[in-house]
Amino acid sequence: MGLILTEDQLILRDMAKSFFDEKSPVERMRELRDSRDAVGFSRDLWKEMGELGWIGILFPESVGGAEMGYGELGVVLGECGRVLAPEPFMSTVLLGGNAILLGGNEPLQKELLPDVCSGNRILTLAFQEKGRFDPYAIETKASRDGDHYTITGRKSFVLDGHVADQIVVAARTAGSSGERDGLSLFIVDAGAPGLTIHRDNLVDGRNGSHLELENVAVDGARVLGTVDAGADVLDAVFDRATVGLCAEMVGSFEEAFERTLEYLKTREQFGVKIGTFQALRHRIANLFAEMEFTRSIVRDAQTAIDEGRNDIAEATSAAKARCSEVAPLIAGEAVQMHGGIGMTDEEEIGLFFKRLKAAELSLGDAIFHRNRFAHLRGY
Amino acid sequence: MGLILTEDQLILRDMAKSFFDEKSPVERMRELRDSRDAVGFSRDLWKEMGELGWIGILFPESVGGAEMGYGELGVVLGECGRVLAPEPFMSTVLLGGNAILLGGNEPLQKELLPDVCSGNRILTLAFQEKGRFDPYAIETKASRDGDHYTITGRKSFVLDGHVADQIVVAARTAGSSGERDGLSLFIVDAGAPGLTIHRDNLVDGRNGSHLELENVAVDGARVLGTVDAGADVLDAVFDRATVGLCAEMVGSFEEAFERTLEYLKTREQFGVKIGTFQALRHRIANLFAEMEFTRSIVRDAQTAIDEGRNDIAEATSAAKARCSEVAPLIAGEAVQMHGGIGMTDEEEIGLFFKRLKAAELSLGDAIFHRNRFAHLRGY
Amino acid sequence: MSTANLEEFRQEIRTWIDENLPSELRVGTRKDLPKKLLSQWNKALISRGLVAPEWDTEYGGGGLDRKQAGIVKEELNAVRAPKLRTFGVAMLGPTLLEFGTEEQKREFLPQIARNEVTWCQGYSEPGAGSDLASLQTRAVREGDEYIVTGQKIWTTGADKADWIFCLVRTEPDAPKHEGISFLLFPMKQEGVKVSPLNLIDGSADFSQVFFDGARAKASHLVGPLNGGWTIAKRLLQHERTQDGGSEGGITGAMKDTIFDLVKREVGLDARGTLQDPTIRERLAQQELEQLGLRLTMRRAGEEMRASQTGRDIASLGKYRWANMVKDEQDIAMMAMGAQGLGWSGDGFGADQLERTRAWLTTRADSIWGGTNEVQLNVIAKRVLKIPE
Amino acid sequence: MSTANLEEFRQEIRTWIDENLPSELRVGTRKDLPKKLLSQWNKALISRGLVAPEWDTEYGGGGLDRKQAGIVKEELNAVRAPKLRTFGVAMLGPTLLEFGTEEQKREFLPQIARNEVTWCQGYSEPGAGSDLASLQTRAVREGDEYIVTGQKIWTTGADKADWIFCLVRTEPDAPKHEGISFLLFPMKQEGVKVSPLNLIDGSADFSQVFFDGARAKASHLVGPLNGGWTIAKRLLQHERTQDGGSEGGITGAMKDTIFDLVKREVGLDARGTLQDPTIRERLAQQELEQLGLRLTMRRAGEEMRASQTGRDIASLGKYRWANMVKDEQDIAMMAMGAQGLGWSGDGFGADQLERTRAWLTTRADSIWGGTNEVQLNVIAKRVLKIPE
Repeated sequence: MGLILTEDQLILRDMAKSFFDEKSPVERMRELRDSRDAVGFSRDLWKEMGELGWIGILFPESVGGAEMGYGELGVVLGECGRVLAPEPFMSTVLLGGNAILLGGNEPLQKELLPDVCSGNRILTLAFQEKGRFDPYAIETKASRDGDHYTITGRKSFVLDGHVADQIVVAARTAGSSGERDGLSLFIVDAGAPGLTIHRDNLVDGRNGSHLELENVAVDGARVLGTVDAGADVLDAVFDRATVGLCAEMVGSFEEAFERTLEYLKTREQFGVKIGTFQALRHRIANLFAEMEFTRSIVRDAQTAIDEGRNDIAEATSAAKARCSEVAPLIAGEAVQMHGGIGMTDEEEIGLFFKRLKAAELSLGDAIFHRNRFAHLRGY
Repeated sequence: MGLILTEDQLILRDMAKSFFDEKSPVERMRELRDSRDAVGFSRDLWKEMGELGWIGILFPESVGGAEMGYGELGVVLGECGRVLAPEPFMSTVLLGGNAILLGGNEPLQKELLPDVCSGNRILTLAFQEKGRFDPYAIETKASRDGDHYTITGRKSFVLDGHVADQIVVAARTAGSSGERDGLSLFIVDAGAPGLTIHRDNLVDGRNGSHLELENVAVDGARVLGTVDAGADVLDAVFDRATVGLCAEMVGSFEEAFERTLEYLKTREQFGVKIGTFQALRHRIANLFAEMEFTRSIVRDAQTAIDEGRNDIAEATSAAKARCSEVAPLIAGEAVQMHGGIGMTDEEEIGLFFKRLKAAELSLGDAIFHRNRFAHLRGY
Repeated sequence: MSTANLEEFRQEIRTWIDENLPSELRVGTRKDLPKKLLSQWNKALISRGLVAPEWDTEYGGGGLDRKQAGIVKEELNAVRAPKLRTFGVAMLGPTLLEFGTEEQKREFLPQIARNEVTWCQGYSEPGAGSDLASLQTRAVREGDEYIVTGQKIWTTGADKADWIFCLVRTEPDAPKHEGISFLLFPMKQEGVKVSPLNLIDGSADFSQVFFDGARAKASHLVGPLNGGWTIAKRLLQHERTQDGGSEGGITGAMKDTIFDLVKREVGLDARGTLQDPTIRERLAQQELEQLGLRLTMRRAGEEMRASQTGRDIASLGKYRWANMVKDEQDIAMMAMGAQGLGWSGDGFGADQLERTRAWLTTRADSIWGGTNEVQLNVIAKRVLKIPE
Repeated sequence: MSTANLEEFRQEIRTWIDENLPSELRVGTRKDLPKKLLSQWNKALISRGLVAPEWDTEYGGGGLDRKQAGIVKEELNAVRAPKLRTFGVAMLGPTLLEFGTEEQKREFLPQIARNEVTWCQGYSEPGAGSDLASLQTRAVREGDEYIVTGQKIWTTGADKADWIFCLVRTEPDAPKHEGISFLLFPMKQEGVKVSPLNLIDGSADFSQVFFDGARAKASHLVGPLNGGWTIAKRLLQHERTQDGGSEGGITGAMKDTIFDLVKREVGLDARGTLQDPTIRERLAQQELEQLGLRLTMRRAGEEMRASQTGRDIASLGKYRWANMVKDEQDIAMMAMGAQGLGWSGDGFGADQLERTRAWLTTRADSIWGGTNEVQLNVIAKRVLKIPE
């Protein structure tokens, strides 16, 4: 796999582009937000994506997936990013789905993944407990009780938790907060006694939630991966989810860039197009360079996963470090160059601005991933 | 003392400006460099500055000084900076002189400082042993031997060491490298047996040296401050030397700025003055803001010392952190805006570029002082 | 006034504040202050003549000289009194004092000094942002009235304002800077429609204002006919000076400082050092920038008082201030991580939600009151005098 | 050529390199390589036709196709063979192949491919830096010769060059882009004076060149009379592509990488983490920038081969590359501290002194070959197509 889209991927991109342009202009996301929609995305559209095979891109054919890779998924996520579609790829596919794909045995996969692929099952992953991303900062406790585990704790920033059918919960079976060892992953049903789910509205219009778990009982057969070694699954899930998020981010900031470029070519001030001002020309030319470099690095991270390279972690952190640095740069300049109108909720550029900040800080910001990259590179 | 020059300081500035314009254009520094002058500065000019009372600004009237402050010294150093005068203010006044002023008893002061004030004695301070500034990273050992101390070790970056009459040597009488406790300061005569001084030429045309000390004997009466607590003197000396250096830096980068501004107003490309290009206008406008802010912070640090405020360390680190950040910014843009001609040794802007880099990295770079500032501010 | 008298005056003011400013209001300018107490405090200020301390008493002001007014300001700041400055006091008042007729001063200034009438500012238009002078709102003379037609945008408090000071085009054929006049007229009349603007931070303090045959008395035109541009620029200077000089801006209104917030969200290690070295460095840079701005503004004041020639740094202050407050909220977002991504819901603390909104609000600081780009243009042209 | 044949060719080249390239030269491009071994290697390259592998054999080239030439390049890079590319091979050759007459090709290309004749480039003038087309050097026809008068600057290797390819003005009254021609003439003649330029890094590889009645054969004018600007731009593209594409630039020539240097100068803690978090972060950013540039250049190549439409990124590469190599040396200076402030003296290591010079040398990277400002102009206009 190279750094450019293959013929098949180009076809997929054109399909996805037409689909989202027709069925999901940015306006749709605003309506969902403003109507305080109970679901927060469109279940119908999600099922349509299931029928098109997009939800199942990563999953094995045996559970109804297409068994393709991050190159293909990235194409679809990029188009989602262009129109800010809030459908639950992150929660259901990249986090929850990947946890079951990478940590679940065959019976669990056969039980849960077919409905995921068709768009009929929503999953999510509950891991975060504090503000800044820190994958092992988990205090929620799970204790063994015969053939069951009992989980008690709090989780925040659980995406789409309010409509999830199953929630993969990361809890501590040993050790203490901050340690990589001693984590385990449990599949918890949404209706499990002792589990309370509170919906939160996020700045980007997406759907967050926080959970309270009080002695929630989980069957020992519903553990993903190995008890105490859940971080092995978790790390792999985070890398893949991060690369998916990067693909979406590239779509979003490329769109913000193109809209700003167009604005420079059309908006007049002082009797001339503002795109004639050299200071703005230089700034947007530099943004273009940032964008191109980032696109290359993200594509390389997709390839790293799809080809099973041994530098997946490095490539992932390189991609997210760059995306999280470039996103606020482009989004900030997009608002600034739009001027006052960019401050209004009516102008869509602000929606990109907010979404890109949320993505920037999710799954590790630029600081986190530069640190991890440096560590992996031996300094 | 306010943030602007007093009437007296304005008069001093005008005097210094005329003096340096007449006797020390930038060309003089180049000649000293290119002729590989054995001294590396002008002893005659230095004595003239002594007669004008400038060398002794800080020192008590009892030893021939003017007993004024950093506000006044800063004015003279700023004018030195404007013409890149290489005379030994840093080695003889700010480092060596301050060590004796702040750590020496009356006999030592009476013995050494009068000749300093008149320009007839050159001093310096030998402290540094590794590349990055780290005030307590000292391994050179001094061991007691009756009423003498015996010093053995190596020192680098000893300014004007090749012509110094006395060298104040920081050595370890207890503890190990990196510890604040256990340092002591000794006055070593240039001709002391066991001391070898090697001259080094520095990138900014100034005069460095490195020392080898092999069982150099120093009389116990020639210790500055308290044995093992030399860091108390050293810290105070570094703060004051740093504030002096900042004043010189402001002079240098203001000059580099003004020359670049003038170049933008006169140089033509594409049939117009390059100062008409908006991208350059915006960049130099921002540099101007950086410069003004830095100037205010440096002046405030001078005031902190002169008024004996309790935040001298904080104000000093604020000043050097800003100077060390702004200097490469202005110097870099100065060369870039001068274009190819800025790369030639013939164009003087390159001399400012080199000097500002040396000053940037001396006595702690921006990283060192931001760290120290944050620490002092409680985070 | 002698130094001794000034010191006496300071004591007087201090006592007066002690007696009149309730402790609940000594928390800086915040949106959630108790209305009743605010109204009491407002009345006290009015009766002491401190709404507009420097104006002559005949116009309802306090009749204080500059040094006294400075003392009032210092003492109010020292106890973190909430700022109640209005468009009327801060912008229109000084403009009328400089350019208004005696009749205009007598009619409008006392109302302003008693906080009886609320003003809004009719400057920007959809097609005239940075290029303010290209405004299109027309005012046509009809007898002893002007009939106003057009549209304004970014009008703060237009929905609550009683009157507007408004830039209008009175001579369409003149060069764009020479056909503008400065006109006052009431907002509560037929022919004026206000439509609030929703912003990205969820606020709706700004409005679009539509004029369709709105009426203004001809005697309420300030300064010469078609001479409004000079007045407009002068008024913007007042605005600029305010921004650059204000310490902290939106931050002053927050419960805790950026330093408190970051320490709490990121945590300190055993040696009292912030856990994250990058955020620590950003924080130090933020503090150094605040220091630089504060000292530079103070220096500019000293230069002015000493009549030393310095370069004019109002634009510089506005420009750096805007970047500084934006950067501050960026740091806050970085420190809060996912906890900074809330819009509503009890998964987020009230202070976290407030910071997130502030992060969005401050994006405007580099746009309004002259964009960063305009300030840089001004510095290059007016301050550094680089020919265009 | 089939894949199997290509693989065979690769083996052939690998064997040939093994036999001909001494191990002492397998250290990248450095200034201090042993002259004798270099000369041997040069001869080997000439006899195998690898000085200009893609040129036709009739012009002294290797007659290889693009894929084969790519293999040669890859194999030479893999063993860190020193690069011996000259102005003749890299710039003049491709230009003559595209624009030269058959006679010109036969006269000049074989000499170049045998490294017999050294060329220099006469482009910039003191008054024509970024605005190259405003050049003033005149060439006036006299019989079957041109007489050249004027001055060039920044001419690399002018003191050693045998010939110059030179932009000259042949029609002073035409618009500035339409009166320029591309002329070849010998340097070793009366009427040509070379004066070396001392640079801030202590080097003197560049010269000023003065023409006072220098003579060129009329048959050595390349392309149409007054049509030299097109050729000049095309040649600059070769230069740009080279810069942006070259990995590491000056760094490739250094004894240790920036990563080695920083680790050594700053030190690692017990967990293998760099002691200074700020420098560590700068280093990570440097590495990410290197990665971004490398991958983006590779992607551009793939796009070209797949005939996918992408935006042209040559200018972008040059611009970012320049900043990247400058930043690399800034990091080195930061890491060395006072040990990076040496010019000469045994208080400094040879590698430290070398880095300090490199820090100075690289300041030029954002100036020569088109300044950063020019590259950004080009990106905005040509790539992003924003009307001026």
